[in-house]
Amino acid sequence: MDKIVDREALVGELNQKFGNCAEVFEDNTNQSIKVKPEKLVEVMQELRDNPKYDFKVLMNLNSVDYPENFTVVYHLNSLTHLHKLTVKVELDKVNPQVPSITSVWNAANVQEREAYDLMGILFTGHPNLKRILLVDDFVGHPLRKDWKMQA
Amino acid sequence: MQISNTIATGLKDWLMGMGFSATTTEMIATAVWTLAVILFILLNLIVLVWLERKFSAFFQQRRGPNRLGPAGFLQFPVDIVKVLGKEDIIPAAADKPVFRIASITLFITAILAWAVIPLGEGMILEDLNIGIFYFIAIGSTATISLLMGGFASNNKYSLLGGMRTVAQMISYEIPMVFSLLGVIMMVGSLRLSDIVKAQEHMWFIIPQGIAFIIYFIATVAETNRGPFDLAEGEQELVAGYFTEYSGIRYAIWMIAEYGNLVAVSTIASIMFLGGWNAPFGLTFIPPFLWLLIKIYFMIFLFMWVKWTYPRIRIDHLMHFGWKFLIPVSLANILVTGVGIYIYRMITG
Amino acid sequence: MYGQGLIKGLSITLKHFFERKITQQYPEERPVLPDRFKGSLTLKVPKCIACGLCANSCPNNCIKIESEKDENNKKRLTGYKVMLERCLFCGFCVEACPTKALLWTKDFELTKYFREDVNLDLFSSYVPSPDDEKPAKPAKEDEESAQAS
Amino acid sequence: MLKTQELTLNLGPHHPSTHGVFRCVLNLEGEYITKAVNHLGYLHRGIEKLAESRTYTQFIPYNGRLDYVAGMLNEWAYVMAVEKLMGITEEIPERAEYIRVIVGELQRIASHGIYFASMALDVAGASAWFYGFRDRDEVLDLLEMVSGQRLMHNYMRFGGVAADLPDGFMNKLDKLLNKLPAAIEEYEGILLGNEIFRARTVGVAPVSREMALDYGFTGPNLRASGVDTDLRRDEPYSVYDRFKFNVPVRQNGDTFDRVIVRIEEMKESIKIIRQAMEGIPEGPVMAKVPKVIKPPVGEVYSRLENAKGHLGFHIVSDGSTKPYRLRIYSPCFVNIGIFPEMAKGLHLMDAVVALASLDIVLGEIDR
Repeated sequence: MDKIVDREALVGELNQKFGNCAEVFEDNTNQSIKVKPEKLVEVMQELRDNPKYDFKVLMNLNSVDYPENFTVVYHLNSLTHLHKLTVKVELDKVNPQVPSITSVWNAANVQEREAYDLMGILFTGHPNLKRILLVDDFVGHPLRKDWKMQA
Repeated sequence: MQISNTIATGLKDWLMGMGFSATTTEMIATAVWTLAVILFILLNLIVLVWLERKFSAFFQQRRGPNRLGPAGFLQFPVDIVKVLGKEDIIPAAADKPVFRIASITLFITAILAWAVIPLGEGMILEDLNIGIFYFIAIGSTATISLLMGGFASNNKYSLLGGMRTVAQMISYEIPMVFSLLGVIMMVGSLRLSDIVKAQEHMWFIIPQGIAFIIYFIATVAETNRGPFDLAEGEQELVAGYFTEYSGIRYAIWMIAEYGNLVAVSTIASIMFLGGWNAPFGLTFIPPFLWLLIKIYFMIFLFMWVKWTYPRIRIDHLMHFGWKFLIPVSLANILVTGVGIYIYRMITG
Repeated sequence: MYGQGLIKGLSITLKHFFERKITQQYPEERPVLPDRFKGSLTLKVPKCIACGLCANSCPNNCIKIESEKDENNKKRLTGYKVMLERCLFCGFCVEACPTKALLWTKDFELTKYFREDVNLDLFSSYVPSPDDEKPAKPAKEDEESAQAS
Repeated sequence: MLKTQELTLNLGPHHPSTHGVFRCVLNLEGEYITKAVNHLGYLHRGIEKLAESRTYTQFIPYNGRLDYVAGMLNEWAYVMAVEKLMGITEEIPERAEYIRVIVGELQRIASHGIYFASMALDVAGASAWFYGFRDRDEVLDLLEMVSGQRLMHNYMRFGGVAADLPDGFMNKLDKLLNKLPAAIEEYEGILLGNEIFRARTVGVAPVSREMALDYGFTGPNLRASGVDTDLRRDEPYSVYDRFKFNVPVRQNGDTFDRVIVRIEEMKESIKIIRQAMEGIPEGPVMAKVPKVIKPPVGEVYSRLENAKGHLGFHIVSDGSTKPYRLRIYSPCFVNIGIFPEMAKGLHLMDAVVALASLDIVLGEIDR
């Protein structure tokens, strides 16, 4: 079973350092925290560089179209402590914008482009935010729930 | 030798008897010889295309073509029909005249080289006293054909392939010539029939073994065969200088390449493997066949190396050519010269 | 020593040069297929109870079943079409079949000249064979009504 | 006036050595690359969107279409994710787990075999290419015996596998395992020990440890860069904690190391299969799972050590029979993100080999 980080302590430290920015997010995995989009880059930088957490690996970057909001999900992994953390950022349904974390992990570059392409989430500060899988003049973002499939 | 000479003299006598003048007779005889040589090259090609497929298949545990004719030998005429039936596409932006003649010029050089190559005693179109020199001179003009093909296609891959060819062929020309120089020094003649005569008792591969290896490596590069097939470089350059060629023009490239392969194999057999001299007194096999066996042994070596090794990188190729092969071939010339000097001192 | 690897490579290729070749001469030599091979599909029509589980299990909806109720209020098959051009060959339909009526065949040469020919009509192409349990011939009026619909 | 000009070269989408439909726009200075830009998506089929309109079971065959040279491992990764979501990981019969390990490691050997073969082809070693495919085909024969197909197996099921191993499988497997070490030795003889190949690969396109982690490398590529990590050992899933095997790690992270790590992994896979053959118990191969798969509301992120890296599935369930959102973290897609950085300053010939050494499969990149 996955090693769990002490989320309460983690959130406490993050809030102390960056001002009220994170909270524990309750779901079935028991390893999620929620971070405000404004502070995301600082939090990620801290999670990566602080040897206490040492999340050197960005495992996965996902975006989900929930009925009430868009959620960008970051799965982090530590090679030394072998623990995992899920960072979630909830975004506005109308104008989903989140700061890019390409400066923290270069691995986020292609995954953010994919999330922009298929889900239509704008990653501000991304060096090259263009469509990656679909053609450049494609209209719409297919993974959104309101996008209708055409056979 | 005797047979061919008999045929040649017989033909001349017959023509004289018909009442032609001496000049006309000579001209007709030459034309017949030229045709015979071209026929010989084309026959070789048929075998070579088949052999390359068969050998590459055997090296890879496959069977190769085996559907048409005995062991798939009739695959070749079918391929010719296919190639002739293909559309001849010339890219719109290509330099059309150059594009058209590029493959033909290579073919012509491949044929011209055969003027001085003997296929047996007296079986030669023109026994020039500078035979080997002529062969090298003609062979080095192949470079320009490949560059023409690469440049005229107006394709980036072709251009890169053409430029690689020039660098490679000019670099490897030098060790090739130097490696032949050792043999020439020992014989003291550039005439190919003299060189063969000098090998009646000992093949030059024994005193000139290093030269043979250098010649082999350099000619692999000269004929653009693996592992030195950078000009084609199908993994990065698609097909190099003939990427844009199709149909019969493509076939001419291939024919010319195989023609060159046969030519350099023949030269190797003549210079190092004793030409048409039979080894171990096995004279019941006619000399012409002996030469053919040696040529095909060389071709087997070429194919064996091609289907075993990965391709070398261009900078390594240049380093190898300039920093290794040329010094070694120069040293070989030095050693040969000293050896000849000492030999003469002993024998007086 | 430099050059050892080069000689080793040459010896390996030379060894294979004289070895027995491994290519299978396909049209003459038929491949030996395992029992589970997924080739084409076949339907034992008398066994089929037209339950529709195969059609439901198909990820790509490529099975079309037509059925009707007979006098005993039992379902009877009147048409079975597989759009093989869409088929994933996943085998869920064969697994789902409760009566083992739908089966894989070892026929893998599915190339056809025309696109329409790719699709299978398993109902009308059914040939009764002696090892089937007594084939119940569909009544005449059934066929007519099927054609009408 | 002479002036030099950079050449823009379109490598792909149909190019012999892009391993599929992948386009890379290169700026060339002579034959040295100054800039490279990836263009993906020529094989995009929208599999993530398709998943939302298929039931959980119906989506299994689509996984074979992702990384089509390692279909069994893809299916396993997906099935494992859903099992975790449903909470039935503990109920899977042991025999099923052992079978999964056997076919999964066989698939890994096949995938690395094709990697060696395509690598050989990209340095123009045509014979080595055929030897690689020869042995891969024999592995596929076994997988065909098990699942009925050579590439798109559809063999894994939630709670087990579709069917037990067929009769005679173990004999054939034993024969193959006896043959494989000699085959791997042959690979080393014809290509890996070859001086030309070493000159082409040693020190070419090195990826440092930091760079590899930054760009999200996983699997063999990461291990070639000196990071000692393997999910099978560090976070053992299935029954991997019962097997003894080494994790090959190389330090330089160059093209040669990326090849060697995979060749070593093939040897380790043979070891694992041997141990699994000895330890496989008798018993059922399917757990009792409901006919209609309805995982509870929630989400799961599960990873599996695929032949190319960590294959992750992030599945969000809303309690219905279809996934609400299914995200495939594909290792190739992330690995190829480093290529523009890697290709800078490389010779065109080396760039082709470096691209092959990343082990990309376009089916998984474009999904």
